[in-house]
Amino acid sequence: MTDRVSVPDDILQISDLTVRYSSRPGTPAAVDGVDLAVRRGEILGVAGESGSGKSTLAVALLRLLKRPGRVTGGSILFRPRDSAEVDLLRVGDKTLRGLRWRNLAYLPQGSMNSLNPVARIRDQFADVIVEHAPQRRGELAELVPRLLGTVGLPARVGGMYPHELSGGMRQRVLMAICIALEPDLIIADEPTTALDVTIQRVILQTLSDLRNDFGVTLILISHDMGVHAQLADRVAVMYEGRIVEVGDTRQIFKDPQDPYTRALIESIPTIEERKAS
Amino acid sequence: MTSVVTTRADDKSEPNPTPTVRAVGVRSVLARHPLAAYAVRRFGLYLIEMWGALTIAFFFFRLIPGDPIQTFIQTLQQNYVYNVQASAEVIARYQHEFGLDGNIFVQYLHHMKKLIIDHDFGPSLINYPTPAQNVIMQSLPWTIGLLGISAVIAWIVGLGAGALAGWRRGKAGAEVATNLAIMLGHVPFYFVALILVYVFAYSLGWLPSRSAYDSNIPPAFSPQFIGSVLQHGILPAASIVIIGVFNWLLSTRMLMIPVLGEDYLLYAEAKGLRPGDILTRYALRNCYLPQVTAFGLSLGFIFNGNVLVEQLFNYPGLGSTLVTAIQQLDFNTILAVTDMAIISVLTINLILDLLLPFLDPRVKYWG
Amino acid sequence: MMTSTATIGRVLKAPVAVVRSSPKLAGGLIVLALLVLTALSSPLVSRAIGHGADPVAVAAYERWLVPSPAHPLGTDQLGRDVLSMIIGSMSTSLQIGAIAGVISTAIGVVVAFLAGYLGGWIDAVLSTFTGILLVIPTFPLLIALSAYAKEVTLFQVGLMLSIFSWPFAAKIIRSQVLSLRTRPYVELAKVSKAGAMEVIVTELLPNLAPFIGVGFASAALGAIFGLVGLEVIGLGPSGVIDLGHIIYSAISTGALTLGAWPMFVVPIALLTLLFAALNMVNIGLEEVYNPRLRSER
Amino acid sequence: MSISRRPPQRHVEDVADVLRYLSRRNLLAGGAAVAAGGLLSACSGGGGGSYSDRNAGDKGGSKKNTMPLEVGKANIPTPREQTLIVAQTDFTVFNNWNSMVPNGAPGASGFDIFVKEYMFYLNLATGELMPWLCTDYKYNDDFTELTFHFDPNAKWNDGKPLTSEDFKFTVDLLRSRQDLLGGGGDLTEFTKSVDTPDPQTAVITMTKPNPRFHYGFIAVIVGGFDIRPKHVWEGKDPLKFRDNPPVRSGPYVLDKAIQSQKMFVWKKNPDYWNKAKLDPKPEYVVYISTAKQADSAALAFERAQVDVGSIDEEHAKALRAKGYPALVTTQFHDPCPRALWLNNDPSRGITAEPKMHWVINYLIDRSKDGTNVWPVKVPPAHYPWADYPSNKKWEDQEVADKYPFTYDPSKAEELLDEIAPKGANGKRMYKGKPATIEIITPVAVDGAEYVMAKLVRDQLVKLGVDATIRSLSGSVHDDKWQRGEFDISSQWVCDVSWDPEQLYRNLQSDRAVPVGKNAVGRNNVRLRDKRLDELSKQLANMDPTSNEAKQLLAKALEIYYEDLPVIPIIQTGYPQYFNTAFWTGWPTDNDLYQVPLNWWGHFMFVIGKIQPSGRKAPA
Repeated sequence: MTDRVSVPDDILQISDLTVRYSSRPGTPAAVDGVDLAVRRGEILGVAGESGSGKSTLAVALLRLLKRPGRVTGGSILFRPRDSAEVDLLRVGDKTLRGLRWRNLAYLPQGSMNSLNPVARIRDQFADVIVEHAPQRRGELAELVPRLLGTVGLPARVGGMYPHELSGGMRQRVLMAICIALEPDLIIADEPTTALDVTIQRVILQTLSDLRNDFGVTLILISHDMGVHAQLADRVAVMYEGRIVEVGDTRQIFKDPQDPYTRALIESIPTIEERKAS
Repeated sequence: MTSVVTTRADDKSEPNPTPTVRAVGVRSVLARHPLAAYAVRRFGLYLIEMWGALTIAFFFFRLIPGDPIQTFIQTLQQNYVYNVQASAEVIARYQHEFGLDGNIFVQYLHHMKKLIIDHDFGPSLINYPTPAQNVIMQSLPWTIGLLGISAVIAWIVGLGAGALAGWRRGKAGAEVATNLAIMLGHVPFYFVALILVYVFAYSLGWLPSRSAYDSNIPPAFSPQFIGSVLQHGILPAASIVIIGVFNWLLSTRMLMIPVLGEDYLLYAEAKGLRPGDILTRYALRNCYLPQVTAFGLSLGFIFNGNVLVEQLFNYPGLGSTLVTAIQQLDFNTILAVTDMAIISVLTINLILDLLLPFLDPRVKYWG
Repeated sequence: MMTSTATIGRVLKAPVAVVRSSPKLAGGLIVLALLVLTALSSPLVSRAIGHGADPVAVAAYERWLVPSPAHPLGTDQLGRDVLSMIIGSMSTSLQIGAIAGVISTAIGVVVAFLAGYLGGWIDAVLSTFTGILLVIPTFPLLIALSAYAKEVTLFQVGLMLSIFSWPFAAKIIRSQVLSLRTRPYVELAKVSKAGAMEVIVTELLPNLAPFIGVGFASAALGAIFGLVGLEVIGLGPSGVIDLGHIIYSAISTGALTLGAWPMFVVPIALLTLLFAALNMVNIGLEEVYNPRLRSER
Repeated sequence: MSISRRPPQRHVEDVADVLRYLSRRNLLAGGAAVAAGGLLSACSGGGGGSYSDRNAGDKGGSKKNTMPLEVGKANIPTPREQTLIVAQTDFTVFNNWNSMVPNGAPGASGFDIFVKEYMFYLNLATGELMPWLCTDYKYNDDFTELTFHFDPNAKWNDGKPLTSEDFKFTVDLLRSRQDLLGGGGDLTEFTKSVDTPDPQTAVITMTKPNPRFHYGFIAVIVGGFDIRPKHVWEGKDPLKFRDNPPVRSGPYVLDKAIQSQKMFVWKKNPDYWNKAKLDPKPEYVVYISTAKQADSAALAFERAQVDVGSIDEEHAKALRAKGYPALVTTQFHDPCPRALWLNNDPSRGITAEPKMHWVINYLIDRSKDGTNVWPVKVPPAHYPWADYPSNKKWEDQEVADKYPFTYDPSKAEELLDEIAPKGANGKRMYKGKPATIEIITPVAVDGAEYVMAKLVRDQLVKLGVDATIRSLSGSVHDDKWQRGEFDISSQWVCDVSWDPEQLYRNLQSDRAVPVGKNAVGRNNVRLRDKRLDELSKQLANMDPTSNEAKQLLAKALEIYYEDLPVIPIIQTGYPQYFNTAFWTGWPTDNDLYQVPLNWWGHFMFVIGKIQPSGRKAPA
């Protein structure tokens, strides 16, 4: 099922993307010919059971795929607001590095320890800012506390080490780092997994504020349909490496077209009252 | 063994490799500030180790058969200085002066008292009546220079090479270096010294193979003199550095590989940081800690080999003095050299251990 | 001890699988086997060269003969055939390495188990003692000891060297015993009121096999390193003619500038091969226990 | 023991007489090689003693001067053209020259050669007595008073005059310290008092007449009587005083001692008092330790970074074979043949059996020892003394032919079957116990004396005798050698420096002490042979050259051959090496004007004679 013709202001245009983990013929591709367009400023949810290829998709988008995973086909056209359109798969390392974090940011899973264990929190802000915006080196002392504030963390967290923070606090620090350079697109991979429910609510609220305050486009990857329900404008459902259905959140939950999507929706144990779209 | 718990870098068996903080039975008094508790404990261990090592060294040399004064008088006889008949009284005087009178425990206490209180090892035999510590003071700077600098260079280069070998695992360059290190890692470095001296000093004649500097340059802190010392130091230092780098490469690579799979490296790459920064500030900084302690342990090993390197290059360091002292059975100088090596190696190990918390924040001390 | 037959079976079967799995270990063992073979061939070689007479006897031939078919590596300063001397001393070096390795590993295992398994103050005392021996420069002690062991047998040399190389083995094995002790199946064995000895033999030993191998390899390396070091500066025990002794006589007679390069180069090459082989075994074993260390194929 | 009363000539000393006196007063150097006899023969007999291996290199004949000489840069702090560089032992002391302090002064560092000067020098190569600090000496008519006249312009290197006061001070200093060698010997026995009527005259009143007392003040071998400057030494404790820089009267003074280079730099003393007689060309003389690596040492010589020493015979042979132009080899011949001493004390079992001595003698392959074991090709020894022309008169061909020294293992086996038949287990039994022989040697393993003994041991083991060989460190060997706790000791025989009677007297039964007691160098092999005692006593009072003595000596030699307490193996050739790249005029085999050894006081005169070659040093 192909999406409608991409409209020039789409921020991301994925076409026929294929990713394989082993070169032996016959083994199924982890991502099998995905076509997807992401509108600027929207929150696109990517749903699917674990093993459906959604995390692989995320990593492929960020071109962080590690051996033995390889992209075997397709293209990812990315249109950052302040520079020319570029195919993330074929662009040179140097320009890709230029795009990273200034235009394309990544919010890893809560359970992973993505923060450098031996560096203080403020240093983890500083290195990316100094790398991509050296001229703002002077403002660091003021910028870091402000960013921490946006995610509801006190300034003193800047002086602490990752192992001194709780899971939730770490996730919020990651979010704060994400928006440090106000990127065009943030790819969030299971941001709420492995966190308790109260912290999930705070994380989702902060994500929604980010989109509203900074106009950030957000690709939200989660197996939890509830998260999509609360946050996503549109939802793409993946099954065995392919996108089986894309649509507005209300349409997906109210009137799922694809049999797999329907099964997925029905499997949600308690259906809360849908928030009016 | 130090009771430091660090992230078990190479143990991926636990599901979530986040660093574990173990607070086990911390004594209440020192509970509030664990660092001071550890410093006190480590210093206590240091003193015990020091006492143990000095005692082992003392009794070891004393239990070896052979009476230094008797040998000494024989050699004097050959140098036409002493008259055989008159030696009984002379032996007694020297016996006392060299602290060899009384039973072995009295000698031990005497030795320890003089060592700890007035840092005196007694007169040396090879350069009587100069006290032994003055004899070794002459050669100490040379050994510290040669051994110290080359050990540090080997450590730094080895760590860098190991990190790179781990980072570019599978690529040609890294694999060749790794296999070379495996092959030659344990070759004693005086073998390398032998080969180097024969190739570069004898056949090619590029580098000097003897002594520590060119004597027609007056020993002062002038650039020529330092240049000459460096030129003469290249071959001896090279042999220590080459093998040192191989060993450090292997061990760092082994520590590096598990760290490369960590999530924070992926995140750093996502951040678009320069590969060099990622390698040093993210990868290396997370796995180099065991190498700091290992550096301390390696000093004793390098001192052993250094004795041979100094012999091969006629380098005027502690090693040559030690061999001369042993050939002339000069107990005081032998003990002075050995004790000096023991004290310096143990002290450096203490300092390194105390530095650990400042090098890696995750390091916590448990009771 | 009905479980012993099963464990012995397991203990024997394990090595074959282990060797096949690590090329470094296999390579190291092959080189070691080759070196042992050359050493064993020394009677053949000396009969071939000496035609009945002892080619290594003093003044058996002219001095400083240039390498020739009769003497492939020439003769030395006392007219002894260098080739048969080197191969003969190869076996001496290997024997010393083996003797010292076995003794040190034995002491190391005992110390490691006492310290690691029993723990408490025994552990504190033993590990501090091991720590001291590992840290302090033991070479001066070794030099002094050898200066007085003039006429010694092979075994005595091995014993003397093992005094200073057992800490290597003890340290490696102890750290493994510590980590194994807390493993669930060991706890289980303890709970089933099995005696400490039985637990050690049935549970710990089989799993420690690779590490005892590593301990042996590093102890043997340490011993040979120590002995060759002594001999290269001419302070080695005089009763023993091994590769280090030949290197010393090559240095002290200036063989190289006389053109008799084999007397210097061949022993160094053989010893380097020996060290490399032991090192490959060492690292191969470690990689067996810790597969992730292996580089990508 | 009557002393032939010949009035002492003034200027040419009877060298032989001097030696006999010194050896009897055991004032000669202890174990060190005694050069005396050898040099005599070398010069007087022409080419007699020369073993220098002129032509043969094992790679065919030597091509004279065809090899280009590339000179390396010497690591010395002084201009190369003006410096003589000597390679010597491994120095350890650099801040003290007081040889009365144990290990106090660096031996062979140059100090004993051209900083110290002696009253008289006896040039053993020419036999000439050179007065130096003294002009002459005079006895009173009944030899109870000895007067020395000192050279008026003799000065210390700090400018102060050298007077008889210094001499008196030194003699009294030594006499008051019994434990110092000089003190214990002649000075105490013969000196009653020393008077100094004027600064140039010293008169020694003696306790008893001794026409040879002045020999003690002549520098014969290595060194002599060292006069200390009174103004420096007075009031100092000789056992603790640090003599640095050393004040003596020699032509050179200490420039600097560099410990980290193991090097002594001596420079010429501008106002040296005896320039008229000795004005050496080298401005500086540098003594360095020979490199421990034989290759590095040999290369240092080849690249002319050293002028004297630092090379061994094998490398010298290689250089000669390559036609090296700048190598002078002066053959220096040691009067002590290499030998096996056999213990005769009954407690030592089979070794005490005289027949066993011949068994061992038949097992010695002297031709192999002389060609393959000793660094230089040397002939076998049949008599227990050096084969010098001056010793030819003691050889007795008739007796020697009755006791041929041949290598004959089967004869040895026959003899062995007679005294110790094989037991059941194939081991030789002697008087019910298995025959064992313990061989010791002070020489390191692979040293020539060790190897020669090992060859004999291997033969003994083949014949079923349980023989062992052990190399012992100097003092441990000396301890066993003095206490007789050995069966065979492989070393050298130096007893005969003048006539065979010296050896026979040393082996007299009254000097044999039981095993375990310190023999203090007398009859260490505990020989007790009445017949030899008798002969030796008669010979002692006889002029050895008289024909009456000749028959006695022949009979004594025969008994010696029967008992064979000491078995000579080979003559001892020690070559000395000089490099002519920068300095020429060295003593050679054909022109031996002075003793060629660089650690003897007499080497000062060699330095006085050498000329710069004019070669420019590399930049």
